[in-house]
Amino acid sequence: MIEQFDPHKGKILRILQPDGRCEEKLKPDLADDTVKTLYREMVFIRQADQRALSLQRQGRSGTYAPCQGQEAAQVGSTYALGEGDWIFPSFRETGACYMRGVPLKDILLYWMGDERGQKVAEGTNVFPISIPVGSHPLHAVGVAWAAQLQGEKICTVAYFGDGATSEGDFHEAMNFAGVFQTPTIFFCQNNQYAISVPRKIQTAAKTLAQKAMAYGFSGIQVDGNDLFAVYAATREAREKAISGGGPTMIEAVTYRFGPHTTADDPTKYRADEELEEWKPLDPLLRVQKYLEGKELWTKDWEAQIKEEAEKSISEAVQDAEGVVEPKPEEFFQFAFAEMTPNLKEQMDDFLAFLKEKGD
Amino acid sequence: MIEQFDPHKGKILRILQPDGRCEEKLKPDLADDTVKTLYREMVFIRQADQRALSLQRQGRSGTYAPCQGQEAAQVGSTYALGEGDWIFPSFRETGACYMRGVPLKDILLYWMGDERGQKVAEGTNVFPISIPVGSHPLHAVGVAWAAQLQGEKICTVAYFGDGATSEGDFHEAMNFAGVFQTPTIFFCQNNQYAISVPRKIQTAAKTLAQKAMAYGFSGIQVDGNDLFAVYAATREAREKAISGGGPTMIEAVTYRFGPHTTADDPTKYRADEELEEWKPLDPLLRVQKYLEGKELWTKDWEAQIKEEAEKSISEAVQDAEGVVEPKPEEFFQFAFAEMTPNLKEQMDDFLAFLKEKGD
Amino acid sequence: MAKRNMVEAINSGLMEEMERDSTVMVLGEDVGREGGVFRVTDGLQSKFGPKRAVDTPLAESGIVGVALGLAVKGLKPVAELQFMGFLPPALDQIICHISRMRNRSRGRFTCPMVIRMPYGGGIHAPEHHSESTEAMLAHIPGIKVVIPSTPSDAKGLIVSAIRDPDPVLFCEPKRIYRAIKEEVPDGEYTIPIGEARVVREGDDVTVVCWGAMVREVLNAAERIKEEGVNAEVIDLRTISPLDDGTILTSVEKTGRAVIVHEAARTCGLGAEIIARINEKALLSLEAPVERVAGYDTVFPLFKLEHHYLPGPERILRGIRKVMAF
Amino acid sequence: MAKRNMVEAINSGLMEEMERDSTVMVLGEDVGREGGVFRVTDGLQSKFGPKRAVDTPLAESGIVGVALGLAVKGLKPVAELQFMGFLPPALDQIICHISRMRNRSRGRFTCPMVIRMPYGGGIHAPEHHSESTEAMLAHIPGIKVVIPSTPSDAKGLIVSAIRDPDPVLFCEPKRIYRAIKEEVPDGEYTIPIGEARVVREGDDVTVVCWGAMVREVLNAAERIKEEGVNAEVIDLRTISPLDDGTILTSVEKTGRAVIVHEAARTCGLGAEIIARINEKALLSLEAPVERVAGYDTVFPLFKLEHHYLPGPERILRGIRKVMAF
Ligand SMILES: Cc1ncc(C[n+]2csc(CCOP(=O)(O)OP(=O)(O)O)c2C)c(N)n1
Ligand SMILES: Cc1ncc(C[n+]2csc(CCOP(=O)(O)OP(=O)(O)O)c2C)c(N)n1
Ligand SMILES: [Mg+2]
Ligand SMILES: [Mg+2]
Repeated sequence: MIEQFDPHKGKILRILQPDGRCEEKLKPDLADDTVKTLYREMVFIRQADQRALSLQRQGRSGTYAPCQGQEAAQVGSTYALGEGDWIFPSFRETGACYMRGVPLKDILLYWMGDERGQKVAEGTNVFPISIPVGSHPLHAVGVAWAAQLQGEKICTVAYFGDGATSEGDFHEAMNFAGVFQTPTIFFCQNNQYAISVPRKIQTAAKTLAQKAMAYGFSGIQVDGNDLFAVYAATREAREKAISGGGPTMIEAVTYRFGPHTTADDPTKYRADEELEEWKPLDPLLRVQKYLEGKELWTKDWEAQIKEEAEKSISEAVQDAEGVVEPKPEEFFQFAFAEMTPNLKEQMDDFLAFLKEKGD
Repeated sequence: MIEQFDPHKGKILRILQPDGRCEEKLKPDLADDTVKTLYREMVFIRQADQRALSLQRQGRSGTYAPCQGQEAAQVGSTYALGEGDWIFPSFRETGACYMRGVPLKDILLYWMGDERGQKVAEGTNVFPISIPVGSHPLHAVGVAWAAQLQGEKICTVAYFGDGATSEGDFHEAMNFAGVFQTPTIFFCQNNQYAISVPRKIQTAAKTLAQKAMAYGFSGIQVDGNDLFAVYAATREAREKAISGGGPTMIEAVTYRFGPHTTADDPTKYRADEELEEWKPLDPLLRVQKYLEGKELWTKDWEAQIKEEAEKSISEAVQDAEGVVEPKPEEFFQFAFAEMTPNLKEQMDDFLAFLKEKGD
Repeated sequence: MAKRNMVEAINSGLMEEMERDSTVMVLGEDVGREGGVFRVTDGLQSKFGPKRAVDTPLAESGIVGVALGLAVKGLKPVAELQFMGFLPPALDQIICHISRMRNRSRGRFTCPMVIRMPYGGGIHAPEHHSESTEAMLAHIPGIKVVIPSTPSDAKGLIVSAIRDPDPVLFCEPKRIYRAIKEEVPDGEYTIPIGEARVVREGDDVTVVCWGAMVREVLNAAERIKEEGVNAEVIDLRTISPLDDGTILTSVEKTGRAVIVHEAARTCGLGAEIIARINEKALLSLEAPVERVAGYDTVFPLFKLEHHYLPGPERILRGIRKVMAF
Repeated sequence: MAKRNMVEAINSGLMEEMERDSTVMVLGEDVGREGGVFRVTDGLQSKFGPKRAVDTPLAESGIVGVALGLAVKGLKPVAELQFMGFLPPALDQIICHISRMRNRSRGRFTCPMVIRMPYGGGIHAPEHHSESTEAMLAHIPGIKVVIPSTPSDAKGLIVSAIRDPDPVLFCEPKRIYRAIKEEVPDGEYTIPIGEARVVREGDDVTVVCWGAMVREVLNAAERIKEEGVNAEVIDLRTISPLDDGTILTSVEKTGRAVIVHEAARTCGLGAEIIARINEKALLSLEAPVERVAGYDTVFPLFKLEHHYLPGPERILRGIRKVMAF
């Protein structure tokens, strides 16, 4: 399929239409129950995302980068992965991290300015959030390369945005992946903006997916608001990766419904009309219509899952806010396996200072 | 023509065959005398290159990076340029720099460990040699962009190798050029090796030229040992550039006949057979046969131009070695337009030290 | 004269220089349409158009690398890096090229340009948004490094930086971007690069600082007065070249010194200042010079950042320590 | 025991660690087939195959960035940067990620890895092949920085670096790669990271140095003896974390100190050493600590490099100066 949809020929993979109709011959085999579950996850993620925003507005959390509008891209891609696979999130991957087993509580804790939110559980193969744009795909390539050398049949997925493709490190990561044929999926969420900078200023290439050709492997452009298309493409890329077929780049064409972060005012750089044009393409709406068409969706069920979501989100918020304050000296403790004498000296002086102050 | 030779379709531009025969319909209009002059320049450059090597062997110069085998690429591309165009050489561009007006004496002076060799004359638009691989195409894009803003109809040419295409800065330069449609030619001499690392380890892409597609502009692969092909492609890329058509990437497929530098031993990483295969493709041989076919070449003439070359090369060597030693404090004098007090203090102490030593 | 905060002051400096000199242009991520994430370049694109206030692709090395070319060809680029935490990708172009063009070409090619970046902690930001790595920059030959601490200085220094014949890195203490409002001269106004300023006179102890720390130090200086200690406060304003003359004159008078910086302690600029004092005023010292600085750790997320950043309490402690010695 | 130069010593350390631990691998430009442009990785590919001695694309950021991933996943990458002059493109990954994984994940993910690079001047090389920017590295929290000055130390330290649980930057003074041959222990041999070595005992003046400067200093120390000055010479071996204990003990004994380094003077490591002496041994000082260092200029091409590099003459002058104070 990936080969059929050559971005150079202007092809883009779309399976689920905005009106809920579905290209049956392309439809991945997802049981109705699975689709319902995934819809439920998307609903949960959207509400969690909303809550994170309001926590910041209430001064209960710091800057937050919302993922509203990108739920299908994040849920569809992560659901296609296997147990041992790794993901490498940037700062807008609340949905992907949650899907891969990071408790919402930890995600919130991190944005509350607490590094402990990034200490994922053993066995949870989610890299800590990487803030420097475009820099972490290299890590995904390194882990994939190691897995390959260790004979593990797993793949790694780097999540990044349209803006990230302009960074030199993106280029080096793609190139290393091609040369060493690492089982890596470069999952680009092209949400049309890098803060205020529109996609067309980011590069003169018609698509981002076609950049893969520069590295000798294939890229595909998918409708990023189409749960089925994202799932299907990622699934195939993963199979290719774990069977020694090397890397793939997936450009999920989507749209950021919210601000870049809580510090951003999108009205400064994009017209409301544009937002209105995208609203009908809402990734949730589409799945809802699909389910409705199959009489698998009812208002009551929607209300019920939303209520359940609210409940567990509230618990997560409580838990995150309930975490005991970090010890002041905590930031000294993870510089090295064993604290250096110089650092120990600084920490002791710091603690002495706190004592004097009477903290 | 550039559009017709799509590297993606495995096309490569070759006009002058190894046996001297010529694709008449593709042949650029170069008067016989011009071809003779260019041949003469190539002969000169090869001999100058040889001399630079032996100067190093005799301990009269430092490390040197020879360009033997790449004469057609450097002569053909520079001859296609106009008066006001700029070139941005890396360390292997003796031929290109010489063609653009840098006296051989200065080139030799530089490799003798003297920065003054890089102080080109006013009006000579040749950037100083850039040693960090892949880093200078950005400068070519910047100068081209400025020229565009200043309304000058000129182009800039960045010279770099196959290895350079792996660096992040190459990517950023190509991308900026595409976005701002700068009149820039990315001239890649793919000489098959980055020191010991063969082209195929550098990237999984079939060609380097196809990398241009990732940035929304075209690239073309040309036989880099074919003076006519290199000239024709560069000429067209230049016309496109100065008429607002934006950047082009040219991959000149060639071969480094000599060592990477005087510090390198190629037998460690490449087989003699390989070198033997390339010898018949020698860029000089080809033009010689072409001229011979037109009865424009004779043994006597060859002997004569070689002798004349030797003569002026010897003069250049004499001049370079005759340059007065730099003043010891010279390296303090070009840090800033006006020396900072701190630096002045350091220089005075340095001079006092020399005095004490009795220098 | 109008009351302006630092953001407005730098903005007016850019505005006036772009009016005065048509070769001046700004480029960077979000500096055009958006006017910069901190609004420092606000209004420049609408006034001078998208060719002189340019939104670029997201690539720091690319931004400063093309700026070098723009400068060599005769334009005056003022490049913005969105945060000093994202300076590292641009370091290669700065270290290997921008700082060296003049020397490499023996004066034939120069690249007068400005690279602006907000820096420092205290704004409750995510990782990489609180760094202070100015000491690394001060170790690079061939560039100048400027750090204003007031709106007026910010305007006077950005204008001087734009007019300087050599590359200037201009670090903006974002924590006080909007904290201080003061009269900022309109029109022609410059502050010479390379000159520190005695912000507060005193004869008991010299406190050297820059950027957002100046305000913290002045606060501490007022409080230590109650203990009968009269502190002289020096705002470096330019950290490279370092105006050690002003520091030494003060230390020779006071005999005691404290250096305050946000950056990690080891190999921070404080070390160089101590080295200069040691070399040129050792005999005037009545106590070891004290460093009140960031720790040798990653800058913590904001639940703990107040512990990392030197504040009045720690500065007071430092002053008391040198006084008690 | 066999007589080895530094290249052979590091090579044997790599060889033995790769034999001992199958997770150890080397990667970089020309490190495989070619065995490194200085032959430090010679023979590794033929012995361990192209999967453990890997030629990579020409991209420094890529090399150390993928190495981070390799390390987190359980391999022990030893990455080579061909020259310290080409470290800058890799600084972003080092500063923003490699030094921070442990802290960022609160210990969940770590990246024990080694980044090797030849550094320093004196080999008549082109631009960017003579740099010494170790002080920048010493300013980065979360990494260790090691610099051997003898073949034996080189072997003992590379082995310790490979076994260290945290990232280690390993700077090799290429000027003396082949200058010194000495008995280097075969088999298991380690030198602890973080411990300086007193190379020569003396009680008149302490001279602190590292890398290729150690040889120059020892030369000067012998010559100054004729003037009745007995110099104690300290080879730091590790510059981060800095073993100030050894320095202070010596300075408390001698009361005088000279620091010698190739790097540019301003904000070089010498400044930090002076700061530590000032903070902890000021009262023992009988003279200002002297810095004999590179100048704040671009490292000159080789017609002038001998003027830039500190040699015995300048070191003698520095020692005489502190003795005469
Ligand atoms: C190297 C680097 N430069 C600048 C920034 C500041 N910044 C944060 S997000 C962002 C835009 C990213 O755009 P994109 O890659 O499209 O991801 P999106 O935010 O749209 O998800 C910028 C410039 C950064 N975090 N890292
Ligand atoms: C950034 C950087 N890394 C490493 C080097 C060391 N080095 C010098 S030339 C070279 C190979 C360059 O290969 P290529 O780009 O193909 O150019 P060629 O030498 O073949 O002309 C390397 C690795 C360098 N000069 N710059
Ligand atoms: Mg985006
Ligand atoms: Mg090559």
